[in-house]
Amino acid sequence: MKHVLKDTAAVASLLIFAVIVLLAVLAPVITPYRYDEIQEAPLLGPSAAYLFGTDEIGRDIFTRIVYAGRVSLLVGVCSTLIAMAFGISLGLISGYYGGKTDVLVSRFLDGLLAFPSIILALAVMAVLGPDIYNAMIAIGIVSIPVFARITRGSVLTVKTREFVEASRSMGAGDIRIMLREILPNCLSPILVQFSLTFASAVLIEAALSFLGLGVQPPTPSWGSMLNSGRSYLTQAPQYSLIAGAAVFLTVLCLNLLGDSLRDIFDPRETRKR
Amino acid sequence: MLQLILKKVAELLTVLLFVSLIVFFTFRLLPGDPAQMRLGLNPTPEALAALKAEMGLDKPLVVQYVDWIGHVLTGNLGKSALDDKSVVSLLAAKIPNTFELAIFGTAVALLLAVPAGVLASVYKHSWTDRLLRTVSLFGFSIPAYWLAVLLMLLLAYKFQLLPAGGFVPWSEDPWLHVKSLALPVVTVGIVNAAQVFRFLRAGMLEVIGQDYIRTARAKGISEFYVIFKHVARNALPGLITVIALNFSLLLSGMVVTEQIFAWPGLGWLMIQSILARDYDVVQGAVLVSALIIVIINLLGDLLNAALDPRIKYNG
Amino acid sequence: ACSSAGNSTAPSASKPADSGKAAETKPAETKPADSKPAEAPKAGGTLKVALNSEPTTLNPYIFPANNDRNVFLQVFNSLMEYDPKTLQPVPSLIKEAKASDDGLTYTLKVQEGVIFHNGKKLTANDIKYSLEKAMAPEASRTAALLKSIKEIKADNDTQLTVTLNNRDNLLLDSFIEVFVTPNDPSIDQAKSPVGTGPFKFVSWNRNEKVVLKKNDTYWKQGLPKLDGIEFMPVPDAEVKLLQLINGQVDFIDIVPTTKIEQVSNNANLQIAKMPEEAAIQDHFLLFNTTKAPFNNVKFRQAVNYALDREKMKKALFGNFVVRASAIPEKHESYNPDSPKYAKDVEKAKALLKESGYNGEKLGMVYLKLDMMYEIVAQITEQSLKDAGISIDMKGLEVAQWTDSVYQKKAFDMAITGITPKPNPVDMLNHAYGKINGGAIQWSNQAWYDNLLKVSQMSPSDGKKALFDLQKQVLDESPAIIVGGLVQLPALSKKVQGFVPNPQSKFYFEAVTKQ
Amino acid sequence: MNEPLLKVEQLTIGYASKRERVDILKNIGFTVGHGETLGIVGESGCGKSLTSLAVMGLLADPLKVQAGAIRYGDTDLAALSKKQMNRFRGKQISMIFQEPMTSLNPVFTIGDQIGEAIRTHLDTPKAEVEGQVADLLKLVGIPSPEKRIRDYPHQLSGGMRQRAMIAMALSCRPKLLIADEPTTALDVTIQAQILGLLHDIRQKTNMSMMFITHDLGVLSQMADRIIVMYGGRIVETADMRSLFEQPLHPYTQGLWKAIPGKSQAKQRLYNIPGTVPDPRDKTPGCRFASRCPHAELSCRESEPPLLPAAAEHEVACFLYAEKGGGRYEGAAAQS
Amino acid sequence: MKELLLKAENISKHFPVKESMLRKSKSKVHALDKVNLSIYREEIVGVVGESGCGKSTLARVICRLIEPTEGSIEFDGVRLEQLGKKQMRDMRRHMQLVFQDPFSSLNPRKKVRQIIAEPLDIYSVGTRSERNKRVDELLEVVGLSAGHAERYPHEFSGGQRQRIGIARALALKPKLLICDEPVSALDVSVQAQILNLLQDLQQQFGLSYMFIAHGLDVIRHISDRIAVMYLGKLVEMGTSDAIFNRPKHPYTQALISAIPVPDPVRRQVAVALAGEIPSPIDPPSGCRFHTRCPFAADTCRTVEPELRVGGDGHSVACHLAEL
Ligand SMILES: Nc1ncnc2c1ncn2[C@@H]1O[C@H](COP(=O)(O)OP(=O)(O)OP(=O)(O)O)[C@@H](O)[C@H]1O
Ligand SMILES: Nc1ncnc2c1ncn2[C@@H]1O[C@H](COP(=O)(O)OP(=O)(O)OP(=O)(O)O)[C@@H](O)[C@H]1O
Ligand SMILES: [Mg+2]
Ligand SMILES: [Mg+2]
Repeated sequence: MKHVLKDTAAVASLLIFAVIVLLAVLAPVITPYRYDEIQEAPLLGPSAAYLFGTDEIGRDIFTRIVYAGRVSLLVGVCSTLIAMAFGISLGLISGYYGGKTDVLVSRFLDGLLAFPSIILALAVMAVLGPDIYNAMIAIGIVSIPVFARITRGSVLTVKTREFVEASRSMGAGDIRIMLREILPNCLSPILVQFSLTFASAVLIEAALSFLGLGVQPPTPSWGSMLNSGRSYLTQAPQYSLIAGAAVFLTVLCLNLLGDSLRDIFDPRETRKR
Repeated sequence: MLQLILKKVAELLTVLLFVSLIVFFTFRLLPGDPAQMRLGLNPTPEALAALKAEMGLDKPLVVQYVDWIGHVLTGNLGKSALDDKSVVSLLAAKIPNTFELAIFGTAVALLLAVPAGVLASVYKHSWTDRLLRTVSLFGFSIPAYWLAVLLMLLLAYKFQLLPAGGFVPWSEDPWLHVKSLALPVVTVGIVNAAQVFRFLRAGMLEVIGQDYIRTARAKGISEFYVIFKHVARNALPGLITVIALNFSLLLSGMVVTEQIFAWPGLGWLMIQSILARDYDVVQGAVLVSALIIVIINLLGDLLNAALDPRIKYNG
Repeated sequence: ACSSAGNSTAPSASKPADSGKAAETKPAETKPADSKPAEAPKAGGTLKVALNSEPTTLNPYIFPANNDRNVFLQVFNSLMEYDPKTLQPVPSLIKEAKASDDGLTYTLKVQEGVIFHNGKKLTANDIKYSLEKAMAPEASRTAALLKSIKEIKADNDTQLTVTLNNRDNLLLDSFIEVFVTPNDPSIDQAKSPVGTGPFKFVSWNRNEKVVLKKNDTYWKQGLPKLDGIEFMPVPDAEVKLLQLINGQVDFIDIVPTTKIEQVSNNANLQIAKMPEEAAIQDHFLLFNTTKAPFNNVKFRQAVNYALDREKMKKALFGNFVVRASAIPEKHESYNPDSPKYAKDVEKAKALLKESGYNGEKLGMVYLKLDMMYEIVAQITEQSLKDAGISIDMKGLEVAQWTDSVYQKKAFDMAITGITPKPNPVDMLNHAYGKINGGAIQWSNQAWYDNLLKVSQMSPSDGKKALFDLQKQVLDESPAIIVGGLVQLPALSKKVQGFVPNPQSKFYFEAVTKQ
Repeated sequence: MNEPLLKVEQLTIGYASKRERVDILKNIGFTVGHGETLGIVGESGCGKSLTSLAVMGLLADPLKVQAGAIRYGDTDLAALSKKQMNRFRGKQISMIFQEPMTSLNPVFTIGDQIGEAIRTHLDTPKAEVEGQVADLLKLVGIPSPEKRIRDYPHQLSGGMRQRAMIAMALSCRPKLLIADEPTTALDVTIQAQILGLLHDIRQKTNMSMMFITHDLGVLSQMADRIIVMYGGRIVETADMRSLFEQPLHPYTQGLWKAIPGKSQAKQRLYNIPGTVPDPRDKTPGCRFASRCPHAELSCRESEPPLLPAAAEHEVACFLYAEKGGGRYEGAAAQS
Repeated sequence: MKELLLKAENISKHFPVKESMLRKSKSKVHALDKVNLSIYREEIVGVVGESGCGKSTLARVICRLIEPTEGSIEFDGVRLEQLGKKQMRDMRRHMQLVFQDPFSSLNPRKKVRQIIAEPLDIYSVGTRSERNKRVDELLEVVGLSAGHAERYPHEFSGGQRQRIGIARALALKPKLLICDEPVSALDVSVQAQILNLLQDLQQQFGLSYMFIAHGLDVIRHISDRIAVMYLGKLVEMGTSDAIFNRPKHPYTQALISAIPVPDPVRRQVAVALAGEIPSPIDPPSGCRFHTRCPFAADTCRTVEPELRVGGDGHSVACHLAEL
């Protein structure tokens, strides 16, 4: 973390992201209305009463954007955590044991990867029914292979390091070696991937909501607002622009963060510092 | 090489087996079925049962799966529940369209990303690099469908330069075809350029840091030569892998793009068939698209293997 | 219903040209400049029509979605058609239909000089075949409508006799839904339909287009005027509109409601507006009346009072008809004494209290066809919330909808849209009768029987009965008319002669394009 | 004595970050005469490789020549642009690297890689390049060179690769060859082969050489003159023989004594306590003071300059300081 | 003679080669071929040989980190190959490894305390505070201070890290310490520190060492007896003195003469052996050294020499060597 602070882009993105998170967390406090409260008229322009105007049903866009942030961020975090939990386990197992286990797990992951991801998410959502929790699961499943591959990759390098053999020579069991010796040393690329997957999860959620399969109305999510808003691009351009900007900014921050994390964790880069 | 291919084919079949299992059983779990969809709102239970029996939907799932796989192995992917068209003919009609988008999209992406990637890695940490990285991050972070809508609004509505989606077959009007291709291709290209750029830059930097590049420089050959011979040749496999990977992501990520641009490709067909519970088409489409994806990645691997003198396969 | 029954006993042997002329002379509410047929008589050209989604099938007997209809409508003719002005059935392939005095026997005269696209001449046998197809159990759209038919007999090539089980004033209305195909089961109507319509089927490329070309031997003289039609699916409503603005297409099936004004202001475009009484499509709220609290009439009335229909109208830029009744207020069969359910939250709350509803969360699903459905569903939800009903809402795509609402009946409340035929019996039947996927489980069999009997009554008795039936359903509110759904197509000004028909049916035979 | 081939003067190499400037090498000065082999020895991280890379103009990114000159004939290499430097690199001066496994480009044949410098610097006709490369391979003792030309690096063993590297370095008959630990990664018997090869070549071509190693045994066989580096400074320089017989600097002495082979088996070895200072460590005084058994107060106050202590022998240590004099005297007696 | 601690007989280890991608080919890496080795209590046995000759493999086989293809190992009177997985793990307490690379043999994410306490944790030795005390003791023993326990490995120099590795190996009070090139990665002066430390520990705790190195000077310095390996075979074994002063195998002789001696006077480069080391995948027939042996005769090319033991325990595997 110390290194992150040295990087201006990283600091800026961290700050902006913190603000976004804060806004989302404090939504009930800072928003003037309920997110599903219908105001006087639809598609009003920005005004003092309605910072970004009102949406197609006459709800305050500002309020909805802030609440949508809650949903989108929650879906992002939870689905990434789900993906991480499964991905890391699979990656650890296949990388550590190798052989047939590895082949089987890898082919399964290839299968998931070869499956068009939106279609996969769509299928999962359709089976489970559209709601926010199922969206998390669906997006989580879609993102499993990335984590699994990255984990497997670093396990393969870490497991050849001598300290792993040292641990085994001292009598440590497989589980202990995997969790105590190998995993901690695979964390940096995983951490980098966390922010990148978080970013892409926000995008997939938006795409799912865009296809009408994400969060259900009247609960707002950035994706669904983006989708509704673009119908009024000529009448109320701020609607879609704001929603798009929210997604874009969040994803940008996360990507920037991931980028500088990558730089920091890159052994070649650190050696010079 | 032959053995490598055999091994890869075996891998490919395993992957497809997984895909077939996933696609078959997930979609059977969806509420609704093709018989219901075909009969509309208010079918009598008898009519429904009869149609289900006719379509073989009354058999146990495992039997249905085995039946289906049996057909698939003989190259018969079944037929659409909507209009009885063979799935193969449907796919044959749609895949070229998707491929067209993906190929030109990739071409646009490469055109943008390769020069940028080379520049950024050669002038690492310079302002050029920083600028390019920032721009690429923007491309990386923008939701593709939103970009699509913005582009369309700008180019199709404001300036009326290009058609707003729609598909004109080449055989009908080549020029219009190209015009209708432009917007989706640019959308797809921009988003992918960002990714290719980032991979390429990282790959080039990795190679530039290698000992043998130092050796090359120690010979006093020009920097241009070092970059375009020694670095490029070693960064190429990475680039090929990324292109293959991206191409396959493109194929499967085309769902939203095709819907928006009304581009009759594989993604749209899949969505349409899912909504209509057209099992055979969904299954066939997913399986074939997985096959294409796996094959493209395989081709990438083989190409890399052929390019890499270290890998010598006897066989 | 009674008036149509009256009409049908003496069908004006209207010449085919008439219906064409009727379409030409007064395209409702289009600007006067368009209605100069003299200026564009010879125009050919291909009309490009963008549809929300492409047809799932071209089979005129079995088709799942209303949207499917507009393509095969060009390929087939039905036995009768609506006059778009009077909304009464007028002859089409049946030149004349004569009912016996007891109303149990109809003698049908077949239109002469009609040739199928495959060159075969239309005979009574083809009509018999088509009628029987439409009566088959799997023809879910028509089978129920033709229940009263006992027997069909082809007397000779040009005449048939249809005997009924009971009197049915709506038989000719029902004939509007019966399309005529050759008496030849080997033709695959779903893929490559053969009919008698103004356009012949040429090709259908999934997700690209359906191509139709002019039927040169069309039996209506001088028609069709276009050389052909291409139907293109464009799933994205915005893009579809952009294509119309750009001139890529000439006609789009639905203008996004919020864009109606924008389109009206565009000098190159027009909107095919319809009088309100013709716009008999409704947003419709179903209850699962087998369950509490929906089995309690007070609860249902509370919902009806809670609905903020004015707000919906506002959100839909006025393109929404505020009404709680299935029959439009201007309709002669509308009962002015039936409750109007103007928004009254206090009353709703009181009724809720009486019903014993104690705030448990209730599910509400809505059919997710387009943005309008979503807007109406959301305002409905808000209205109910304001009245103190707590709701958990979900949008369902068609397959899920069919499965969970119609098949499994696993829902609490459900919002959808209905498009009845423009006769009051069908309006009531569509909403409250068994027709709506059988989803209504309102157990008042007597009401239903009475409704079915209306078409067997004399006009005045029928009207009285309709008044009672109307009041009864509005009082009981076994399901709720949320309001009138307005879906309008838009077209380029280059296109002339389009007359909007009820039920969102598009007839293009008389249309010209410059 | 005539002009040396290479003359490094007051060379300081370091990097400047936003906060500080770190000098890793400071005030390095040495010469390499014609036909002479200069050995550079020192602990890992003392700056041996940096010195050689600086001469080649191949310093990696943040590192820069901060001060000083590298004179090759009349030219100051440190002042040249990249392009100008290319005329010297590979032609006048060439280099063999430590890691034969990673220093060859895996995707080109060794023939191609060896021929590259020839094609760049000499105007040998294209057709003859291959023959020259084969000759070079033969020179470095690779059997059947005509076939080996078409081999890729992975097809060669470590020793063979190092030979290929040497062939590459010799391809334009450079005047100065820099060998940066060319045998560290090799086995003893192979190392002996490579050292023998370099020995022969040097004798045949009268080439000058900078030979970097941390193995004193290797050094004794290869070097004419030796500089000993410690912590980015030159602490001692002398001709090989006198350095081995009479090391002056306490660090050099410690180094000599720590070699296991010399002392009696099973006896305790001499060792220098403590560790090498970090280049960022800015404590004044002699870099070795904290580990030096003879360190005095003065050693911690200022850095001893490198001054002559005997004939052909310079040392940077106050032990040999004579007040006011410009040189360390009587050093030989001390050790 | 001292008591026998370890006796490895006829140890072979062949690794399958993944030569072709589809099926495992029949060719194998002959990493170890019929190696016999014994170590007595409180003895230091040095093992030398060129890179890839199987030294590390031998070390791993001995503590059964990998299973030998054939052969038997007796440790402290127990036949290791007869032990179950669990029993073997208990056995391993008595033989610990010190690794070559001080940078990769310590987990960079753990504090020194955790690293040294790891074997104690695994075998649940004592209470937490006892373990902590033991760690402090061990640090002291290897010449570090207890204050170092809370730091991470990257804060230490190579020599210090090697000390940490040694402390970890000593934690369970093993009888045998297998040192796989413990000083190869270190500078001369640091190497001396570690060698001294290892010697001190051996005397202090009465340890036995199997000490692997490729530097002959180091081996000579520390070992009581020396085993010379070439391409998976043990070619010569004898006391340190015997090996260095009376080497019998031509390879050993070459090895010794190839050492660059830091002697400014005797300055000639001895090219001891020509040729490259053959691949262990298809080792030469007969005597594996015959391809490089200056004295190779016809029998050497066909008949594999046995390891013959001479009177003083000096054994050699060469047809031509006299005992
Ligand atoms: N790019 C760099 N940035 C910062 N410091 C560096 C860089 N490269 C090397 N150094 C530092 O410079 C010092 C000298 O490095 P150099 O490679 O010259 O050592 P060496 O004497 O060759 O050591 P070895 O024997 O290990 O090869 C080291 O302390 C190293 O950490
Ligand atoms: N897990 C393995 N799979 C396949 N081959 C192996 C494996 N481990 C070692 N080998 C091979 O066995 C042979 C002996 O290896 P080993 O590591 O024992 O050599 P070494 O004498 O320790 O060499 P070094 O001095 O380089 O450490 C080598 O050829 C090596 O490639
Ligand atoms: Mg170095
Ligand atoms: Mg080893």
